Amino acid sequence: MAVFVSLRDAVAATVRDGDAVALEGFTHLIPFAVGQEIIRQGRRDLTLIRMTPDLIFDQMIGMGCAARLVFSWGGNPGVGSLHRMRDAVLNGWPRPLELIEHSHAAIANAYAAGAAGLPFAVFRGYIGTDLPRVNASIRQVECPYTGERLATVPSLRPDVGVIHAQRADRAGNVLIEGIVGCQKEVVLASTRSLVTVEEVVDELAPPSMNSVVLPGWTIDAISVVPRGAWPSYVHGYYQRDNAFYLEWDEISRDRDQFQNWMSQHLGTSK
Amino acid sequence: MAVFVSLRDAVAATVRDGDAVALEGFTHLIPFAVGQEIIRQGRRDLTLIRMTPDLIFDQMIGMGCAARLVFSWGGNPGVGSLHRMRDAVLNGWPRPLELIEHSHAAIANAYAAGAAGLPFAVFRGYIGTDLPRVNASIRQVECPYTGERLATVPSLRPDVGVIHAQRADRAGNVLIEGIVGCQKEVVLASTRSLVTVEEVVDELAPPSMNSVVLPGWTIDAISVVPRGAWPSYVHGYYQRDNAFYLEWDEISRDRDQFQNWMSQHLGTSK
Amino acid sequence: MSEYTPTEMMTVSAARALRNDDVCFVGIGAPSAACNLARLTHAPDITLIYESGTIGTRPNVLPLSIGDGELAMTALTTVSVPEMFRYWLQGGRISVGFLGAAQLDRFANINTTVIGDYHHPKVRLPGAGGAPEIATSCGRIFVTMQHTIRGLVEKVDFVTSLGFGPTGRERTELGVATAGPTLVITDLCVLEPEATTSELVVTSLHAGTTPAAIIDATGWPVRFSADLTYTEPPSEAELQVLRELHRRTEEAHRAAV
Amino acid sequence: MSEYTPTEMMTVSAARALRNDDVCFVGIGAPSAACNLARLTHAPDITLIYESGTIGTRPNVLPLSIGDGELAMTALTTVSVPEMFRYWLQGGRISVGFLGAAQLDRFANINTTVIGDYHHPKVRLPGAGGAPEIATSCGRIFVTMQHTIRGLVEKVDFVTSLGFGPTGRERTELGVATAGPTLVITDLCVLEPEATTSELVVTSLHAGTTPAAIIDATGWPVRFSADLTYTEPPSEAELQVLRELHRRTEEAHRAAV
Repeated sequence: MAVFVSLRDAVAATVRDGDAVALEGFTHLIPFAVGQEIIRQGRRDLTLIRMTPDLIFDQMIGMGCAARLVFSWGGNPGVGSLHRMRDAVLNGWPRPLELIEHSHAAIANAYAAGAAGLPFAVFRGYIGTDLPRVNASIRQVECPYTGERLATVPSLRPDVGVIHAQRADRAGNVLIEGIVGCQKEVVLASTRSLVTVEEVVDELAPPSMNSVVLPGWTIDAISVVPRGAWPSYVHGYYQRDNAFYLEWDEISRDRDQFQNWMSQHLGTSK
Repeated sequence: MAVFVSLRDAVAATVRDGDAVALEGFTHLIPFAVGQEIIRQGRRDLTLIRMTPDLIFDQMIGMGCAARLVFSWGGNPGVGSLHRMRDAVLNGWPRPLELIEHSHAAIANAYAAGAAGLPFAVFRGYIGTDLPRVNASIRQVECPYTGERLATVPSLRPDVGVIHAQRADRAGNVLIEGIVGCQKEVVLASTRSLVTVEEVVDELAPPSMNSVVLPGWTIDAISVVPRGAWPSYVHGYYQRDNAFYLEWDEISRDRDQFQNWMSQHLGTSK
Repeated sequence: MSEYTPTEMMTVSAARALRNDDVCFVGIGAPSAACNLARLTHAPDITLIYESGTIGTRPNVLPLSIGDGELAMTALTTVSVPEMFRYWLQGGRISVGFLGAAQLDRFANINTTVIGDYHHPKVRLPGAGGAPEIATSCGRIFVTMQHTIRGLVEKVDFVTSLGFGPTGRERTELGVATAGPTLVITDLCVLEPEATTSELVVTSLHAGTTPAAIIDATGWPVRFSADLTYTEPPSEAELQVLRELHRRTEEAHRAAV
Repeated sequence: MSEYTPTEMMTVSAARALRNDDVCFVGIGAPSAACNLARLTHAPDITLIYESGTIGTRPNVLPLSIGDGELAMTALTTVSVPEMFRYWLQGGRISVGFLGAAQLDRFANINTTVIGDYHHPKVRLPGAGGAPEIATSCGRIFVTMQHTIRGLVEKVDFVTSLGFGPTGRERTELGVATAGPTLVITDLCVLEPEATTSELVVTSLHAGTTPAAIIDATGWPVRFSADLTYTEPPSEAELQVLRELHRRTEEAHRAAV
C-alpha cells in the first residue's frame, strides 16, 4: 500500500547501493527529481535501466552512481550526444560503465514480461543485427508450431521502479495521461516502486473508465514533487524545457563545468 | 480503410463458408446482430471463436453454422447451461461440433499474440490440468534463461474478427469504452474485420488521449446497428437484458421451440 | 438470532476468511456475495477484481454476469482482458482467488469440464474459464460449493484446475509456489488441507449439521480434524448486510431493461 | 524558382515518395519533416505514427523529441510503448518506416551504434532505438542521410539494423518477408537497390550535383542506374509549406517554457 513520504525519505527507503533501478518516462514524465535525489544521497554501483538514458542518466552517470547501464538509445533528443555517458564509456570517467545494450522493442517487451510475471519475453527482433554478438542475454526460442526462431530477452524485474505521474488521490491511486510509455509496466515489474506526482487530489477523476491508473496497493512510496519531471514535461502541467536540453549540451561537455553545475544546483560536493 | 455498409452487405463481403470467425465482447458489446445476420445468410462449416460462447453462439450452433468451436467457458452467465451447444456436443444436433477447449488466459494471450504478429503465445498456465490431454495445440517451451517450462498456444488469427462498439466517426475510427475485453486484439489479429456501432458521430471525442480507439484503417467494414449488442449491453447506451437471458433458458431447451423462435425473430425457415 | 439458510452460512463463512488488505479475484455467485459482504462489513478496503478487467470495483448490487456494467462503473479502472490475465493474475498480484466446482476431490482438484469421459460425456459442464490459471497464480484459493455426494468425489472425472494433485503431492512436485486451496467452504462445513498429506479434512461444522451428515454427503471417507470446531453462526449484522445486498440486487435486475 | 538547400531537396524528395494511404513510422528530424510535408501537401490522409505511442498524429509544429506533447495532443489515440512495438510495429501494420544512419553500406545495412570496435569504440553513437525491428517489420524502409564519404561506407563497423545483409543476400536467406530499404535519399541523390544484387545504385541526381561529386562522397565504387534521372527540384509550393512548417516549429520551441 502506497505511503506518502518526502522525496528524501522515499529514496532512502527504496534505493540501495548495488540495486537495479529503472527510471522511466518516454520523453514525457521523466522522474528527474528522483534521479537527482539518488545523486544527493550518494548511491553507488547501481544498474541503471532506461530505454532512453536522456539527461537524467547523463547526470547520474557523471556523478558516479552507475556501474552498469541497460538502455536502447542514448542521446540528447533533438540535440546530440550525452557527453557524460560518452566519457564514462570511452574513458571510464568517473568510473567504468558496463553497457547492456538493446533495442526499444526488446526493453519494452522485457518490462511487459516482468509485469506479467514471466521469466522472458519473445518477439520478432534483432534479425541480422550485430547486437546479439555483444549482448549475450539476447537468445532465441523456436515456435512449437511453425518452427520459426524468435528473439528472447530476459524479463526486466528491477529492484526499484521509478516513475513520475500527473496526480494521485489520497489513497495513493495514480493517474497517468498522454504518452504513457512503459510507466505501468515498470511499476508492476519492479520489486519496490516509487512514484512522484505533481499533486494530490481528493478525487482522482480519471477522464475515462479505461484511463491508465495504478492502484495504490501496487506502489510502495509516493512523493509529491511539483515540477518533478523538469526539464522534461508533464502533460496538463508544464511543457518540455527545450532550452535546457540545449544548454545541457554545453554544461555537460566539460567535466569541471558539469561538476560545478551539479554542485550549484544539487548541493553536491565537488 | 473502413467502409460504411449495411449489415447484410458487411456480412456478405467478409464471412465465407468454412471461415474461422471470432465474435468477441466480454459480456459487454457482444455482436449479436452480426451473429444473427450470419445465421440469416446461411453460412456453414464455420470455426466459431469466443472466450464465452454465450447466447450468440448457442443460436449459431443451434442453426447449424458451426463445425468447430474454440472457447473457454460455455454457459448462460448467471443462468445455467447453453442447451443448443450441449445438444450439439452430446447428440450432434443439428450437426456434430468439434470442441477446441482452452482457458480464458490461453485465449486472451492467443488473441494478443495474433495482434502482435507472433505465431504463438507463452504464459504460465495449464499446470497440472487435463486440458493439454484433450487439446493437442497446448504445448510448452523452455525459458532460455531459467529452464522453466511454460505453456504455449498457437496465436489466434481468425479469418474474420467481429466486434460491436459504442461509436465511429465518419472516417471510421471506432471508440470502445468500459469493459473493453479483447475487442482491440480481435480486430488487429484478424485478416478481415467487421465492426458494428451504435451510432456515427462527427467528432469521436474520446474522453481520454489514452482511450481505446481503433483507427479506421485497421477495419474493413463498419455497419451502424443501433441495439446491435442486444440482449447484451452497451455502456452509455443500454443495459443488459437480464430477463431475456433467463427466457433463453426456456426457449433453447427444446429443439422445436428454439427453431420456432429463430424463425419468428430472424425470419429463418424452420 | 435470525434463522438463516445453509447458503447464507457458507457465504458469511467465506466473507469472514477475507482480510482488509486482500486482493481478490472474484467469481460470480457465492464468491461475489462473500467478497462484497466482507467489503461492506469488516474489510472496507478489500480490493475486488473481476476477470472482465475491473479493478477495485465497489458494486452497489451483485453482478449477474462477470462483466456487468455496474462493475466497470464503480471500479477504480478497467483494463483489457489480456492485461488482466497477464499483468494482474499471472503477475502474482492476487492474494485470494475464488473457485466453484461441479466436482472436487479429497486433494481439492476441481472439475468444471465434463462428467464422464471427455469425448463422450454424460454431462457437459461450462469448462475452464479462468480457473486453471487462477488455481496456480493466486496466493490462496477459496472454494465454495454445495456439499453433495455427487460434488465431493473420490476422484474428479477431469482435472480442470489443480488443487494438490491426484495424490496430494503433485502441486509441490510441479514447482507451483502458491499455497493453493487452503479453504473449502460448503453449506455444511469448512474443510482445510491437512499439513502433512494435503488431504482435505473437516475443520469446522456449521450449526445444525452433524459429522454423520457430512460423511453421508462426501464421496470419500472424509476425516475430521483433531481440532474440530463449530462455525460461529451468522451474526444479525452479517445477515442484515447480506440480505440487504441481495434485496438491492434483485430489485436492480428486475428494474433493468 | 526559389533557391533551396540540399537538405530541403532531400526532405522534399522523401515526402514525394509517400502516398496518401501510407502508414508511416516516423523518426525525429528529416523523416518528421518529410512525413509532415507529405501530409500538408499531396497526402492529407497519411497516417503518422511515432514510437512514443502516438497514432494518427497531425502535429502543427515538428517535434523536437519523439515524445513531444504536441504529438499526443494531435493524435487520434496514444498507446503504451509495449503496445506500439507489439501490436503496431511487429503486427505488420506499418507500410513505411524511416531510418537515419551514421554509416550505411552498399547493401543498405545501417550502423548507429559505434565507430570502430564495439568494446573500444572511436566514437560512441546513440545506439539502436527502434531501428532493428523497424528495419524488418515495416513494408518498406526509407533512409535519409547526409551524403559523405564517412557515412556511405564500404562496410559498416556494426550492423545495428539489417538492410540486405553483408553480401546483399542475407535478408532473403533469413526469411525476412518485408522489402527493406527500397529508397535511400541523401542531400545529393537518390539510391535504390538493384533488383538482381540488392546493391544500392544511384537512380536520380539532385540538381546541382554531378556523378563525380557523388563518387567522391561515397565510400564504395558506387554505380549509376542505366535509367538515371534528375530529381525534380522542389516546387514553390513544396518549399513554402516546408519553410512555413519550420518557421512555426522554431517559433513554438522558442516560445515554450
